[in-house]
Amino acid sequence: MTIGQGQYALLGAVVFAIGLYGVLARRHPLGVVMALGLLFAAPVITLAGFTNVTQNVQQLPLGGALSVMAIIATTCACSLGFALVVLLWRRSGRADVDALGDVEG
Amino acid sequence: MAIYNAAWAIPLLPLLGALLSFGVESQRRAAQMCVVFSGLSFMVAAILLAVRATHASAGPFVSLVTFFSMLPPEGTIFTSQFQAQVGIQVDALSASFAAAIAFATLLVQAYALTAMRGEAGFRRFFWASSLLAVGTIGFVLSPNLFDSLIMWMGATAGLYLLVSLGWQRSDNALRAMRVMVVLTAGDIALTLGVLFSWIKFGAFSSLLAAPVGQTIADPFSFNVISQAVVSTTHGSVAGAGPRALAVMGIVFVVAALVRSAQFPFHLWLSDAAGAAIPVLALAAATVAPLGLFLLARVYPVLAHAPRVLPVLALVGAVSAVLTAAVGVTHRNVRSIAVCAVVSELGLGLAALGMGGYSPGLFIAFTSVLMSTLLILVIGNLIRVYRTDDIFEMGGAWPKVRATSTALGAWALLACGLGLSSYFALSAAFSGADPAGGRFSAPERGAVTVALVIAATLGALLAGRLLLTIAGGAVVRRRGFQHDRVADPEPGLRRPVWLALVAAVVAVVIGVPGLQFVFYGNRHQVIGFSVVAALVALLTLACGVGVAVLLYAPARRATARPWMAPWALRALEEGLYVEWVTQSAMQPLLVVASRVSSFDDQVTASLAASVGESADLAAGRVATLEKTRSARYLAGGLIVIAVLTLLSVLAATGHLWVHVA
Amino acid sequence: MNLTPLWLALLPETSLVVAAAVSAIVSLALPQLRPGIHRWIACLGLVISLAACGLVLLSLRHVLSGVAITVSNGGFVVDSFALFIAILACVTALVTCLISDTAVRRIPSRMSAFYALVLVATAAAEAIAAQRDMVTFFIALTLLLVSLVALGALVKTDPRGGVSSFEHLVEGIVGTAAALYGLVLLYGVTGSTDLAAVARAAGAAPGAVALGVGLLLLGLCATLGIFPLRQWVGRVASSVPAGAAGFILAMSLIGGGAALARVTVSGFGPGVGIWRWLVPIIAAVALAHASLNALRETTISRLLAQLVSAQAAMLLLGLIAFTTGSRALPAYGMTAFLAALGVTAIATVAAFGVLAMLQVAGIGDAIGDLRGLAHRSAPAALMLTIAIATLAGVPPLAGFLSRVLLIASATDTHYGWLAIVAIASTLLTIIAAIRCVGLFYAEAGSEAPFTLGATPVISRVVAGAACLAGVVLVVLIQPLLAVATAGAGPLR
Amino acid sequence: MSVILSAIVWTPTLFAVIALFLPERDEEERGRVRTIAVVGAGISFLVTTLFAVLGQIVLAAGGGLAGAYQENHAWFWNFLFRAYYDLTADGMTLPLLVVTTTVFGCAIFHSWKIHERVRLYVILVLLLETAVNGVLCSADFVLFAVFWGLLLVPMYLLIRVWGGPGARRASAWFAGFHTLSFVMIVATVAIIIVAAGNSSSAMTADLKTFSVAAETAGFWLSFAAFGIAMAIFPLHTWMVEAQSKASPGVAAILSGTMLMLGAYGMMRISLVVFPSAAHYYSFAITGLAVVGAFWGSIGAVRQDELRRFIAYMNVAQMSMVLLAIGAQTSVALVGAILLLAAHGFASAMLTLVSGAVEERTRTTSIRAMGGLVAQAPRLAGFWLVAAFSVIGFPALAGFTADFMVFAGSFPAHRIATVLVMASVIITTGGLLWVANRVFFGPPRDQFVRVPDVSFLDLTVLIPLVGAVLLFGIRAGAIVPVISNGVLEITTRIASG
Repeated sequence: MTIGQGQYALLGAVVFAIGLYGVLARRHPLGVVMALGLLFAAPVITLAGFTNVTQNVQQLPLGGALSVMAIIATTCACSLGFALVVLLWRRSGRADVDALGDVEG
Repeated sequence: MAIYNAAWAIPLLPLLGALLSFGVESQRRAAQMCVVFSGLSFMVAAILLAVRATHASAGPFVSLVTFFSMLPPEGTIFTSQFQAQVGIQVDALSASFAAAIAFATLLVQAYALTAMRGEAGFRRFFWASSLLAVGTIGFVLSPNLFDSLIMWMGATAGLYLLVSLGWQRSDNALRAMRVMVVLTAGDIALTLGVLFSWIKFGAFSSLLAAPVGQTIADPFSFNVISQAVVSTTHGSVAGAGPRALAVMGIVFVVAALVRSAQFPFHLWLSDAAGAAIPVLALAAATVAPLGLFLLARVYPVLAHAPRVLPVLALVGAVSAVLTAAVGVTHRNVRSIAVCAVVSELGLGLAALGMGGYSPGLFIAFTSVLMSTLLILVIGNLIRVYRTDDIFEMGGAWPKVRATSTALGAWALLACGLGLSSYFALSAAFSGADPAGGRFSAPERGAVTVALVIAATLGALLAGRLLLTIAGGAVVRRRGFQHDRVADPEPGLRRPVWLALVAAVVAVVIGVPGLQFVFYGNRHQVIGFSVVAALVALLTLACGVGVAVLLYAPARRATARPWMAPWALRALEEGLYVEWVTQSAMQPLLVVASRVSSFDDQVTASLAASVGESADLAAGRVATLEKTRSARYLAGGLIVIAVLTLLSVLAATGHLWVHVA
Repeated sequence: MNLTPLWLALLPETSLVVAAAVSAIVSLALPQLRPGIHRWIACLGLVISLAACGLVLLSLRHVLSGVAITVSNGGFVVDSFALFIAILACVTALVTCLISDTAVRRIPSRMSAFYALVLVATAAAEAIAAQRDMVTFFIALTLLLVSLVALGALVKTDPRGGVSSFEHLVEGIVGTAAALYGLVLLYGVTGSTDLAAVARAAGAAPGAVALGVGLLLLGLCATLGIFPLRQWVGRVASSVPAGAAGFILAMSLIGGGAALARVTVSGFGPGVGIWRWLVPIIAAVALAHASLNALRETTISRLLAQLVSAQAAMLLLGLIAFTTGSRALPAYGMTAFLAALGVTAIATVAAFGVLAMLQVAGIGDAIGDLRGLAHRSAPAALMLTIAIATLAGVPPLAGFLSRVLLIASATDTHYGWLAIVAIASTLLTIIAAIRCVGLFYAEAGSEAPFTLGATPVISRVVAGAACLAGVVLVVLIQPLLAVATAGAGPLR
Repeated sequence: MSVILSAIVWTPTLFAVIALFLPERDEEERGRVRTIAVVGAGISFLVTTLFAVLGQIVLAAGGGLAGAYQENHAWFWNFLFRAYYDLTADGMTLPLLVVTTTVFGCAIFHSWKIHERVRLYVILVLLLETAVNGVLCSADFVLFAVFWGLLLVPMYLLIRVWGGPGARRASAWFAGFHTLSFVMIVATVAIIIVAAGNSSSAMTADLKTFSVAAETAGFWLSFAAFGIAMAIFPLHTWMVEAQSKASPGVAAILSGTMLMLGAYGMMRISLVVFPSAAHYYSFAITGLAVVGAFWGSIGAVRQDELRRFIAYMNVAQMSMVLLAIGAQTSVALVGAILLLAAHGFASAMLTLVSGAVEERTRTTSIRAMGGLVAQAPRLAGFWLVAAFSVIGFPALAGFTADFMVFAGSFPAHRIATVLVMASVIITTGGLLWVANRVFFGPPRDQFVRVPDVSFLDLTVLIPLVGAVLLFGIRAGAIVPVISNGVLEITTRIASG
């Protein structure tokens, strides 16, 4: 079988679903942040698939550009997330999303 | 004539007096101020009356100022300019009544100067009575229905102020409220009549030529109404027919019945009887006759409305019978006086109803002065005997000579020599329908029977009052020095004398043979009818005789020194007087007591129950006014609003998402 | 067709970035300088940016299309809409800079970073308004999100600040990722990163387009702070110092609004039907959710957040009404949208500025703590009243007027049912606001009176002026509308 | 273009802003605040009366509505409709303006009886005056809605802050009902301008014809909205609560001007804009009027609280206005405007007198009072004057109003008119009954020390009495003015 758009889209969807599940279900902030990374990964995968399958209308590597941008964005967002987690850990000594919610109390 | 413009002063002078009396600090000076101005207004009225009497046949003089006016644009509904005017109309009728009422007011105020000295509401009585005079005299002089309405309501307000004088006692306050409410019902009826006549005759009046000195023919004015009625009977007024006339007439009759305190509306007068004597005098003498006066003003409507007049006659006669019967059985002198006044007015209504325009007005006219006389007299008696119960008085002839003389004079006038019964009966016998023809025999018969009974009972009432009070010796009761009984001070006697003179003069003028010059160019004279005179004399005799037999101080020989006992005995045995009395008169008395008990039990309780039911309904409403129901209402409102909006949006196509 | 030189067109953004860089360098090179300097650097940058916008507008006087310059074949376009958003963002940031130093006074070491982030966020918002291409759009969106989250985390004084910005980050990233996913799907369908191309390809693969558009809109909801992804609004409002929280909410609102306008109106256009179904439904749900929540809030900051969110949802009414209305006239939805955006942004900053003063004065956050505020400090009560009333749309203030404009435009374009929902939610918000205000004035406050002296004069003056804007804009609504019409020009 | 209307509308606000910056630490400073407020309201009052008198002369001379006392500035136009800052005072407005400015002046004089938070009180009252005058003057739908909305917060605070026990709930009722009525007005305006596709929100512009459904919905929406403000029968609970719980001055404003605003709006918008619907549903309106007349007058009889009684009297009076609105003849509408003026003065008097009585007897229960004439005859006199005006006695403001209302309604709806007239009897009974229970009857010794009206009460009450007499005796001068204003409505109804 050939790998076409559909397969890429499917894979991306699966990854996105996993990431969403992680965001909602993980209790540990680090896990949440990693799930966020997955969330970003999903569209990138799809994008990559599309770019190399479809013939670009404009003669510019716009898809690639978009994917690169997405990866950069993922990186800085996740780094910010990690920084926050560390900071929270240092302050409250607890690492649990629900518990963090309690801190607000 | 220019002098007629002086008629403006007749109602305005008392008003001026009332206003000026506020500026005076001493109570007595304020009172005298009011009295002086009432006197001035009476003088003007007398002069006008004299002038008018010399030009009896001249047309009425009218002078108007516009209160407010507007031109409604809807030609379909209001075809006439809406012009509300106040003013004066001087003709024989208004001149004579204005003089009489101004005189009565003057007398009562003069009487009150002494009678109410030292009472709480002294000052208030005088300015309030002056305001009442403004209302009553203004009503008499008013040229159109709108002005009449204003003055009529003003009289109501003044009467309320007067009756609520004794506010310290809460039952007095309650009385005042009841008077006010009952009279307000009459005011509403009159308002309806005014509106209805305007709606019906406005179009007609806009067709008429405007009188000199006016912009339009005022649809409210009385002569426009009479013209309109005449042409309505010819079917030449759009949208008005016999039915409209009948409705109008009934409304006016209701208003008049309320105002002249006919059965069962006599409640307000007997409520007013609870107040001070001058207040009662003003109410009975100057307010109650206005009902008849109103009917006289709108007489064309009644005359041409089908079947309204006979009904009016019957109602008047019956209420005269009932009230007279009530009066016969009462012990309270105030109530007896009220009943006498009301039955007198009832006779007048009956006369009006039987087409006797002049007789009815004659009765109303005389009743103004006779009522003043009667009530001032009983005021003196109450003052002397310190009681309201006629069976606790007695012996007035030897002790209280002047007052009992006046009472006797009144009794004579009232029991038939005042000609009221004669004129009522003559009207009934002639039974000339002003619309033409005569009333049907059953109607005339019924009215006649009722009138005969009423006249008899009236005579009986008068005789009973006189004999019980004047005859015999002073009743002894504890805590009352019966030997100190004497005539009251002159300040209370002079007004009585004046009233007596005026009443007699008024009656004498009415003796047949003299024209009713007071009643203007309307030369409708019912010829002297012998039958009526005889019947009237008969009723007089019956009434007085029964009164003598029943209430004369009993067979004490000493009572009649001028007749030997044996002669008396012979007379009685010869005439079977005992038998006649027992067999003939007892049933009548039984009926009378029945009626009075009916009055006590049914009429009073009817009024009470009306109040009760209003209170009950108020209770229901109060229970409904809980916040929960309010919440339901609010919620329902929201739902309705949203549903309305949704419906319109659905209908106007705003409810679906519009995809371009 | 480029009437404006490139440098001038780019000056608004660049000046902000440069100012941010300068203040960073200053803080590194000359740490002994008193930290207050950074505020003035930031203000300078903002003023320059404003001036640049003014210059571009000047060059735009006679251009009917309202497009000043287009670079990288449509990826980046400077038109009057972008300028409107830029001016609005700059004003918001300027006000924030002037009233927010109480928020950063306690962290002098991070002051430069704070202002740098403010500038960057402003620049990002302006960039969002200026893009018409997926790439730049995505960059600007992410930049806005990251800088705002960092801002929130920066001024934290207690764990709550961190937690709230973590929440913000999570929801924001979920939103951004969803948006990116949607963009990718659209790209896959159209094979182009030009958003305007989507309309052309809508017929080809309706399902994919629908999915992409839906994801994109849901993602932007997080930035706008309305229903599906709006937890962070309340959290940030209640736990970040008010001075900064106001800026975060306002700037996120501006950016999200600009992004939505660009993506939907000038990107998809009426050709893509799906979003014209989806946006009203989102708006209705978000309106109901926010206004119902506003009724049961117990802390003033969260109440303000709910009101802001409700107003943001209200903005969508203007968004959907941009073609011809029920009459032949063109619909004025975008005009109403931009005017309301301006009013809301200013009112948000003002409200949180007053809140910041109260926090500095040591007043608790619970609504109950504000009982009898009028006794204790009449000016504070007055300003807070005006701000809340403006946000809640209490007549006759500017918030109410903007709502009237939005509702009218929605009714005009056959969204009557949405207008009913909006009116109902206005009822709820008005009642909530009146309740709160009644508490200020009615209850006799037991606590001692206080003054706002702890806040510097300039902050008080600026906050008061910002509150007053809610009143002044009622009289001067016409200039605002004129500018908004000009800004909406290129979108139609 | 004259600024006289703007002066009437905005002078109170100006002085409110001045008062905002005055201190109120001690009694002297409070006195200063009150004086400033009195000056503000007084200027507005003087301008109004002079201007109303002038307008009377001009308009009655046949000037008509066109161009008379109009201020028209474009407000905003870069939108799908143009809105104007358009203030117009025609014959309908002028008498009501006199009433409002008078009542507000009295309310501010009444502030001398208030000793805590005087500044806030006068500021709110002045803002409220601006709002009320603005609603009366505005001739643009959006402007109307804006001024109407300006009523909400000040009245809410006035009721809640200075009200007695239970004022909290009353103010909540007020806020709920009036916010509802306000948003309904906004919806009505949306229907008028947008749904009908008008490109201008000026009231004077000739509106496009509505579809039947739009007409129906707009009419009923506006009817419900103004019905709330007017406190007609099913929607009167808020008024009863507020009237009985608010402080006397505020209650006087409430029953003197708020209800009037509702009726005014009903005439201005429900009748003028939706004439055919108003004509079509006139039977329903008169039915409501009849029910309300009896409900109010009967409900009043049982009340034990003095001001609840007055509230029900208001309901009865407003039902008479509603009867006129249902009749829609020019005579009836002129009478309705007169009745609004009369009711404004009379009910303000009743409220202030009852406030004075409560303040003296320290109770609100009618049962606990009695025999007050002995101590306070003047107070009783004021009560009786107001009561007679309500009953509609000649030479008082109520008479001409009632007569014209009945005269105008009778041809249109005979049965309803007769029924409402009958309800007047109950009203009479109720008013006099209360007079009996409160003022008459045996003097009670716990009230021996009760003083008669103070100088302050006189300053508040005498102008009202004067106004009642003036409107009663010189009705002829004011009627042509009002009919000038009413012509617009009747012509629209006749045409539509």
